[in-house]
Amino acid sequence: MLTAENTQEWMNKFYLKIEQNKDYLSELDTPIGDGDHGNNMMRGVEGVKQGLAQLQDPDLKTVLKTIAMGLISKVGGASGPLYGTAFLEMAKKSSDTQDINQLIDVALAGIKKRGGATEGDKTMIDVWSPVAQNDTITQQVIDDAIASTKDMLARKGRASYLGERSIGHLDPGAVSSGYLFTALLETEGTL
Amino acid sequence: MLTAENTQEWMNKFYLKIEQNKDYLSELDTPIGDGDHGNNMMRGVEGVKQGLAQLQDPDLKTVLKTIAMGLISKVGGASGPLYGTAFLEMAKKSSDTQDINQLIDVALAGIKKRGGATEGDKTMIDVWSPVAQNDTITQQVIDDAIASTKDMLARKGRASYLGERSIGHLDPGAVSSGYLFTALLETEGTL
Amino acid sequence: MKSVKKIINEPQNAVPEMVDGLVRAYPQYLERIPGSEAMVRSDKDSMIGKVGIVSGGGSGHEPSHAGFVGKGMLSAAVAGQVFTSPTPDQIYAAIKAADHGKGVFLVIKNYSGDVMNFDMAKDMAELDDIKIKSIIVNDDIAVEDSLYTQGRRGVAGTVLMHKLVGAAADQGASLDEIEKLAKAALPHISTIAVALSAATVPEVGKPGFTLADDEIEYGVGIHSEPGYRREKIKSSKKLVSELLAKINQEQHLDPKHQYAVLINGMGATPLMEQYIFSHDLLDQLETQNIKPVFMKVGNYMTSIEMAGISLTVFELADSTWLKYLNYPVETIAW
Amino acid sequence: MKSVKKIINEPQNAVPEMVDGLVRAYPQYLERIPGSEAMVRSDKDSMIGKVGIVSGGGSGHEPSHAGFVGKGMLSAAVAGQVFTSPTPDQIYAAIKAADHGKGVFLVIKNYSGDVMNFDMAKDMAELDDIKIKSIIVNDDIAVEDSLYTQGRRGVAGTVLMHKLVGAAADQGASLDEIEKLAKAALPHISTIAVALSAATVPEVGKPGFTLADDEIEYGVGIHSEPGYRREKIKSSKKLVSELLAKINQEQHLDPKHQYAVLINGMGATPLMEQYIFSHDLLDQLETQNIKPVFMKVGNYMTSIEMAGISLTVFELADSTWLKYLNYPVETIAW
Ligand SMILES: Nc1ncnc2c1ncn2[C@@H]1O[C@H](COP(=O)(O)OP(=O)(O)O)[C@@H](O)[C@H]1O
Ligand SMILES: Nc1ncnc2c1ncn2[C@@H]1O[C@H](COP(=O)(O)OP(=O)(O)O)[C@@H](O)[C@H]1O
Ligand SMILES: [Mg+2]
Ligand SMILES: [Mg+2]
Ligand SMILES: [Mg+2]
Ligand SMILES: [Mg+2]
Repeated sequence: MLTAENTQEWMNKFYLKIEQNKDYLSELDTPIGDGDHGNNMMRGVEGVKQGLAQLQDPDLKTVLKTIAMGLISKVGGASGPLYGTAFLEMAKKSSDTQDINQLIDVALAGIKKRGGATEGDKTMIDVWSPVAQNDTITQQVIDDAIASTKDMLARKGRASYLGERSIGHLDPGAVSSGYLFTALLETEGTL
Repeated sequence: MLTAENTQEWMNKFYLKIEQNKDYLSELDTPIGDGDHGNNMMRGVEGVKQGLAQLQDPDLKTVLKTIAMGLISKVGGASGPLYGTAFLEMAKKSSDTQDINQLIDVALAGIKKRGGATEGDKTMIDVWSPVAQNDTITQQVIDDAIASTKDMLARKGRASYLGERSIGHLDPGAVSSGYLFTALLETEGTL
Repeated sequence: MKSVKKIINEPQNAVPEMVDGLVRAYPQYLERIPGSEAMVRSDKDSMIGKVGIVSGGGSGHEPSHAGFVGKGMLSAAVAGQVFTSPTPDQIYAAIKAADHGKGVFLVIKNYSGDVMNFDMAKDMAELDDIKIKSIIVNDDIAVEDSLYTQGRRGVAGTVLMHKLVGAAADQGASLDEIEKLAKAALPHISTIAVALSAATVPEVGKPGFTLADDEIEYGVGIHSEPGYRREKIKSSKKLVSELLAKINQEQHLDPKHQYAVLINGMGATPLMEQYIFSHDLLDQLETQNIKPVFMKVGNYMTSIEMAGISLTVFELADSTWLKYLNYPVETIAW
Repeated sequence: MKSVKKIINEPQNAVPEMVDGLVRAYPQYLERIPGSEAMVRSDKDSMIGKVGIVSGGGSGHEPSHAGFVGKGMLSAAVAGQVFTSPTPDQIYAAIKAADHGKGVFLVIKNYSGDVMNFDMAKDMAELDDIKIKSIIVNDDIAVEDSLYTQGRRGVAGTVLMHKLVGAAADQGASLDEIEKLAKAALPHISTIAVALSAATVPEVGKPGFTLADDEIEYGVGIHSEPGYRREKIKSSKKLVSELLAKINQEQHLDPKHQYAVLINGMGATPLMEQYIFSHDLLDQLETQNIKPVFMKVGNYMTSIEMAGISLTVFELADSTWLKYLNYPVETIAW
């Protein structure tokens, strides 16, 4: 169950993972993208950190909205509006429920609507969707989901220009989404 | 003594020397110039060849003027007007005399006037001037004159921007002028 | 410490410093929208009573997009991070500055990032009751247009789109008329590029791809996206043949029609080469009995310091389009 | 067979093909003078009753010089071989085309080749009773001005000279007045450059010099002439400090005066870097309480695909000069 507190902790953990893997994410984005996913996400988590630091005793909705705004206004590119929409949808839904599974469901729907992609297109959806479908999120689910993107042919985003040549590479947005969910796993009380 | 005939032969020989040493001349022009002297001179002798080919039974003055025009209109850069002026002055003077020494004198004066340089400035003048001063032109005179430019500090033309760093390199215009005079030596009846 | 050979300071400050240098060098054309990397026309009066035109995208395509802000062309432009779409809040700021009650028209290049960020900005602006319409430019014929991909990219032809809609807006066209114009023109604009070397994003510090000393790549995008074929460097004449064949496949050029041509340098390719390319292009068009009625040659939509060229052919199916192309503008770079 | 990675055909045809591509792409501005690589304004009427302005030099500096031919600027321009002064017959052809009875003013860059070839052309034109005056531009302060050298080179500041004399001519100034103007302005124009990489002349096929991956050279000329110091690449701020210090040594910039600034890309340097350089320049000028009243940033006097930038500062000692700089022109590249 998400709370204002554990959601902030979740974001701290996510920040650290992005910081640590910034270069790796950009490297993943080089053969099938434009090499900036690490930089983009780093700007995003910095924005989230700054936004959250300014809140005083916020409620969950405010936390989620602040995360969304940080991502939307700092990331740019394709991943910014997608991650941003995910958290914006969660913020909206958080008036009804704090259940993480239900929140991930609406986030995923938002990502699909915003980007027009679906499962199997070799995008972050291929991590969000398995995570949403499993009642209990495990590292195994996340890792398998990330790995599954390797053999896919990209149909959305920059990687789609490569056609067949996109096969054989992990999708960077799937990997960064993996960090998000691992960070969630590591945050006590969220699941 | 220059005649319409031997002057044309002289130019044929000059053509061949330039053709053979085009790359060498451009190489000489690289450390202390802009690397184009070989190309410039090649365009020039091509122009001269084409010009002379169109003449029918010309007199010496016409031959010299045609050479001048070929050089002036094809070489460009610094060497074009200088070589061109040299032959233009010879053409003018050829109404009075066909003596090669006297013709070289007026040519040298023209070069000096056109470019404002003098002996020791590390230019083609440092070959023209010793050749003009010696009553009999020999290969030794030419070779020594060319060699003398090596230790000079350039004061005119592009090489002058190098200051001290121009020392230790032969002057490309001196070398091409050397070919001109060697070609003259090899042309029977001119001296 | 510096790993990239560029005239920059800290790589992460490249965009804000660039925007600052741009607006201070050209105050007669541009003003920075406070707190953003978006720029608006400083001659505000020229926008009154007219539809606003907003464009933008990642930085690194200079003079696009701010170089085309001015009377007769764009009202505002947004500069994202290098090769990264700007964020919705910045686009929203540009929309607000460009709106003078007649609505705002967005010119968007077909990259997933641009499309999504502009879309979110549009949502934000509509909450303020600003009327918004847009066109997604997808002129890059190197890419198969398929439902199963992102679709064709928006590249140099976008500049012609700016010119068209900007001229129409300046002449008082309504938002609907501008949308109609943009939609009608779009399918007639085709672009195809060839790269001789790749660009280096300052923050990344190494080129987006590498080509051997004698290799070129046809069909690259404006962010080092891969093209359709790599081969040995060819003469200008042969490059023209290859690119023109692609254009012909798409447009079936016909002497009965009128064409505008944009030859666009990708950044590091000297104008000398662009003019030689023009010479060969015009020769080869002549064998098809085609003589463009409008031409531009230069750096309009660049890819930082990529070497290469793109060829855009725009069939002027409507006679007003040529008038729009020739309509006078006051910008830095048109 | 091709050794250079350029969009060209046979290297020796680069210039004629370039000229052909240029005049065919821009017939509204330029006409080729038959049998030459010289170009004249196609709008002949705009020259009637006015002094003609002719400039030119080696090719490889595009958009100089033909890009500045047009009403309000040059009447004709001559394109020599790459980095090689044009020949007198070509310059003479340009002079004849530019002459409309009021005489012709020549703008010559101080390179021995240019000076001598323009001189011979002047002699030829004077035989036709065409009145000729000229200015030898020598704005490059990297070179010691000494009787014992060729003297300072003519570089990017030449473009500002074109603008001044072109505007004056268009407003009906006489040949003598134009000469006076040019002579008065000349000592107030100072330029200094920094190179990040060298240019390759097509026919030569290798760069004019080589710089290590992290090396730059201050004070280079526009044909890869050597500069005054080589060192490791610095931040834009530090490059500005170095170049501005040289300008200050020469001009002793003073807040009581008005200045125009030209930031000129040498060919391969993206506009992004030029704008960042502008930002740092304006910051540093501000600490001297100086704010330029006129600025231009872009590729105006290039050196083929050399990477680098030059900074020109022009003290507007006479109030009419700013008016001349702002006077409207109809050219490809101003
Ligand atoms: N239409 C889309 N739907 C879902 N995810 C997408 C879409 N387009 C791109 N992505 C995701 O975005 C990631 C790339 O993000 P990033 O590199 O930050 O942006 P950009 O592609 O603009 O440089 C991809 O790896 C992919 O996971
Ligand atoms: N003022 C001058 N007087 C005499 N010779 C000169 C002068 N300036 C240059 N030269 C000669 O011209 C040569 C260079 O010619 P070239 O390379 O063809 O022209 P450019 O320097 O214009 O490229 C020099 O080596 C020198 O001999
Ligand atoms: Mg990316
Ligand atoms: Mg030379
Ligand atoms: Mg990106
Ligand atoms: Mg030369």
